[in-house]
Amino acid sequence: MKAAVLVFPGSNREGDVAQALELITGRRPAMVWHGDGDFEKTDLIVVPGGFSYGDYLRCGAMAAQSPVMAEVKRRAAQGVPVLGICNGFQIVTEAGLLPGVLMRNAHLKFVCSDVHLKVETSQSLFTNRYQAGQVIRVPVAHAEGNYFADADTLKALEDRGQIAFRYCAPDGTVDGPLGKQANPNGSINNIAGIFNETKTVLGLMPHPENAVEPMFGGTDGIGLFEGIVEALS
Amino acid sequence: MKARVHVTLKNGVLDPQGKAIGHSLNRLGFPEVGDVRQGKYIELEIAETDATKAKARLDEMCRKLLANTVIENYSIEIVGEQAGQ
Amino acid sequence: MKARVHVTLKNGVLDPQGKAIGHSLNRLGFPEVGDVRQGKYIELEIAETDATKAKARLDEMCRKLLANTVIENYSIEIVGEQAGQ
Amino acid sequence: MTAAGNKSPVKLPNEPEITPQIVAEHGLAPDEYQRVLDIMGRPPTMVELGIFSAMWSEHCSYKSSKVWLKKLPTRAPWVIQGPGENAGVIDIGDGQAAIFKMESHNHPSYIEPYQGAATGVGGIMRDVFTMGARPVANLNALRFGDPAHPKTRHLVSGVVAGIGGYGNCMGIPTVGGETNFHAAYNGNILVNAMTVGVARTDRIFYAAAAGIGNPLVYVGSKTGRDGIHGATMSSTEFNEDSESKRPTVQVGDPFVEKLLLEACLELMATDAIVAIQDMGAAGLTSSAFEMAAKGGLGVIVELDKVPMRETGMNPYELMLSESQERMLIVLKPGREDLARRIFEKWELDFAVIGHLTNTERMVLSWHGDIVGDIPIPPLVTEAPMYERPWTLTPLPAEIEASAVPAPTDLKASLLTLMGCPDLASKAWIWKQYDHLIMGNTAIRPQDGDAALVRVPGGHKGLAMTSDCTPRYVQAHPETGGRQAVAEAWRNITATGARPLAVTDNMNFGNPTKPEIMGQFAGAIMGMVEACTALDFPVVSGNVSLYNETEGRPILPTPTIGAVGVIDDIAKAVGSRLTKAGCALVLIGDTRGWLGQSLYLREICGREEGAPPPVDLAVERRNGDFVRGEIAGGRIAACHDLSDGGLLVGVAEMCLAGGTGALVTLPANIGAPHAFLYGEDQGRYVAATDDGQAFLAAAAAAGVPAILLGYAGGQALVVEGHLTLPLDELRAVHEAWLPTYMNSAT
Ligand SMILES: Nc1ncnc2c1ncn2[C@@H]1O[C@H](COP(=O)(O)OP(=O)(O)O)[C@@H](O)[C@H]1O
Ligand SMILES: [Mg+2]
Repeated sequence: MKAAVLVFPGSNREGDVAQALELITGRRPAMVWHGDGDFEKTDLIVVPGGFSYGDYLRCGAMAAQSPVMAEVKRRAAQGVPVLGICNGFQIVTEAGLLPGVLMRNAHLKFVCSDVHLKVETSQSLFTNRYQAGQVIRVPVAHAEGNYFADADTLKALEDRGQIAFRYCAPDGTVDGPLGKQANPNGSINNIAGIFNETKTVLGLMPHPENAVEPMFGGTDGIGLFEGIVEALS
Repeated sequence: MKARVHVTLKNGVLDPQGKAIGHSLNRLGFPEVGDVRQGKYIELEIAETDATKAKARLDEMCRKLLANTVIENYSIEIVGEQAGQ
Repeated sequence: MKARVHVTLKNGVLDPQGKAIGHSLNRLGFPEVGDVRQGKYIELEIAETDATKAKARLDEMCRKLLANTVIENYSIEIVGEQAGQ
Repeated sequence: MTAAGNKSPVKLPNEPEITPQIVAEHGLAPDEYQRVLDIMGRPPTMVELGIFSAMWSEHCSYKSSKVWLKKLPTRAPWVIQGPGENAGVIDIGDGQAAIFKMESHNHPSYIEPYQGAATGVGGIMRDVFTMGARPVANLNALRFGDPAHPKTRHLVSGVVAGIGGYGNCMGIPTVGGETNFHAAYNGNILVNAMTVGVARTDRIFYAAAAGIGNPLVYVGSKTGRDGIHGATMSSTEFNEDSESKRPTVQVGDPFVEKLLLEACLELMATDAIVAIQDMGAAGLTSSAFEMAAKGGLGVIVELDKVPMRETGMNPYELMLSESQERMLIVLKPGREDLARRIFEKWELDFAVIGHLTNTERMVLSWHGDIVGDIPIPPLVTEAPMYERPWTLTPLPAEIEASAVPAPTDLKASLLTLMGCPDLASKAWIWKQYDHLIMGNTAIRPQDGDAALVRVPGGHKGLAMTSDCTPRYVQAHPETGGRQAVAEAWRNITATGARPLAVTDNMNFGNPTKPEIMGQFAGAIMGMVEACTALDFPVVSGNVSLYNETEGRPILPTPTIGAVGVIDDIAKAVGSRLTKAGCALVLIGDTRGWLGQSLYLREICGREEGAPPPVDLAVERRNGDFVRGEIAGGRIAACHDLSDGGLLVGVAEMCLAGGTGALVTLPANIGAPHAFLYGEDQGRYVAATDDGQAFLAAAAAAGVPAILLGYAGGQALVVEGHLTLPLDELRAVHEAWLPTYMNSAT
């Protein structure tokens, strides 16, 4: 599988995801500079975490307007899978590849810690290695991960099964006070990650790329990358 | 000329920052404060002398970058010829 | 009543956000954009009917919380009786 | 262009005559100003005066501290670069070096906590990457005032947000630090930031300029009127006024610094650089000066070519501005275009602003006129240096355990301690720091005595910590200095790593007071002993004096930052107790030293007595033993004992790993509360699979060790004294800081 990782001024987790991809696929992804409107054909496009353009104005807003994102939109329309992680989720959302918006965390602080996620479906190229309902542990690190969508959009997302991951208690509880406590940013319906309608675009706030080695954050993120490899080869 | 842009959250969109500010003010001894909403205020210098043209361009800037029209409204004000200090 | 507060950076204080927005607009095909400064815009509902009193209270709020007077200026505007929409 | 020699520079329009008042405002004493006149042979211009003032400020010249700093040991076979450069450099094997330093931003953080702390972090990262290292971790040592003081909450919130805001955006994990509260810091908080970077030993960059005619290049952000005279400000005492006459505060732009980091590393991968120096305190002045002075050369700076953010800036402002995110580089001839392309790709300013000369003078030109002309060597050699009078703090009387009441309720006392501001969990702080980015963090905050970060591209790990116990230093500076170094060494040892070297941040009050200077002297004496005995050289550091408000000094705080290495990171251990059934062994002697203990302060309300003595030979023997056992795979978890003593240490291990412990008090320990809460030094608790074998190994090594009990269950139990469910303990430990931060002012 050939992957491309986009690099914007201010991206800073591009190395982390490149390292994870290399570890799991055995192949170093191509690093694509934001100014490159045209880049080599790849099987997967990763929009990594960071503070593109300092996260000034709105997270992801400036990066979403870059030449490379115009190309990403074209390819996404042709079905090339796109994975947006953290700032990447914000960017693909600002670019209109996913609905809704990521707002300031409800407590207004940056939060870095391990969270538990409930995998909502295994029916996607990103989640096929997980079971629906499975609980995984991966870290988050963001100040603006508070997912919001208006009622109609939200209903459509839920009805069409476009929710990929939800924050949950270690035992999988999403609802009630336990679920609320498990939600690190106040996102609506405890949403941590969503798909587009065709499930070829995934945006998520947590960092599976920082959970691929036992000594360095655990291994629960491996499934995501292995799943992609399997689906795309 | 100089322009001012206000970007505010649409009605019905949750505003965590505004809410937190309201809470803090209540706690700090300002119980009279009710709803608080926080928006952005942007001042721009524009090399353009025709106000109508400037306004059209600013509208484009807002739609392209300054506001996220999914959740935000914007308003544009042209201030005049004076150079910003 | 409703009040509006603008909080802006003092002259001479670096505004990284404004700078980045300006760059970005230039790149996006708005070469006419010069200096950009970003500030905050806050709308508050206040349970107070006397505008003078409200203004004094708002001044206190600004100094205590809303503005960082080391680097920011603020201005207060009372909008009137109408309930915020 | 030749140097102007004795010819007076051109005066600028509206340039004032230098009056005694202007001299005083520049922080120069009358005899110091006389020295300026002697060096110059004429009255200086304003910009020249500004340069003398900045260069001879306490912050840049170390005039009060230099005679003492010289006593610190700075050499070891693994030291590549000791103090004197932007940061210290040590060899960590495999052709790699660790580059690190700590620096204070105390005064700016008090005035504007967010920006003050943020720019402190930005500054220390520049010090490290200017030497060619990619930063791999940040730490921060924070001291705030009494939590009940009206300003404290605001300061904590701003400082923490600022540190996070900058480090998170840069993408460098902030992996550790320390946070204390004490009324002595009410009007003068301490914000000490440390950065550790990694470079190849054959790709290290220095500040010494070379090559007459070589271009002097300015890169990064434009220069504005930020923090003009910040260096002078941080060298004078605070008073009520200083809040009103706030100078322009520097605002940090971490996004630009991230670009600067990438651009500098990209340029460093070429062969274009002769010398490079970040613009820190006293901006262009100190960077240009240091580069020229270190190279024994002169420099011409064409100030009108400096990229400016504002209109109407003058030479004085340009030389003294402390705008952030800027670097000065001497390039090899003909490499300007290559360098320009790199910086322009990263959308940064780039300007050739002068060149090197053989004159040993700094000449400043402004639109063709010479506006300043200063001989460089005398500014360095004639810089004021003071042997300030000092009186040592006498050693307070020892407090016998029998003179300290036992707690009426052991459980309540433990909960009080675990929930007190100094011991309560600092998760509220470090969760606001991205401590995981880069994917190399093996020991996270609260999971070990030192943070442990994998060296990119291999199996080595760097252990790092910051330590100081100011109340010990206050009570007896020599003991306190010794203890700070010993605790740092011990914290690194407890992970299994080899402690290699130290950076320090000496935070003290007004050095013109003999008792303050005595604190400084005493702390240095203690550090010298400890660093020598533990083979733990000081490779970089920073001094912050005049930390006083209205004549009230802070607690003397010589913060010790330290770095160690472990060759196989898989062999490292943290302090998390995870394995039920493990034996818990106490290593080191316990006398039950309660003088200056947290028990005495928090439970008895007394800050008294002599601090625990540090026997450096014992420290080393115990530590070497522990490190050996970890290397041999015989230790599953390890924690050093410091603040709060044994019971607190065991409680922390239980909480970190989510496993309880059953402790049985040995016979003949004297008063249980002294045994459990005494802060005797040189001790560790280790969890091991085979307790008896471990005790035998300890006995063979001549190391005192006793079996304390076993790991297991979901409660901390001290047989016959205490049963405390972990949930209850955790709730108290974790509640204090968030509750405090969320409560009303
Ligand atoms: N300001 C801070 N920034 C980051 N981590 C911190 C900070 N303050 C405390 N910590 C972390 O909290 C934990 C407990 O701190 P401390 O009690 O000083 O540890 P120790 O006594 O083991 O040296 C450590 O892991 C430390 O790194
Ligand atoms: Mg400590």
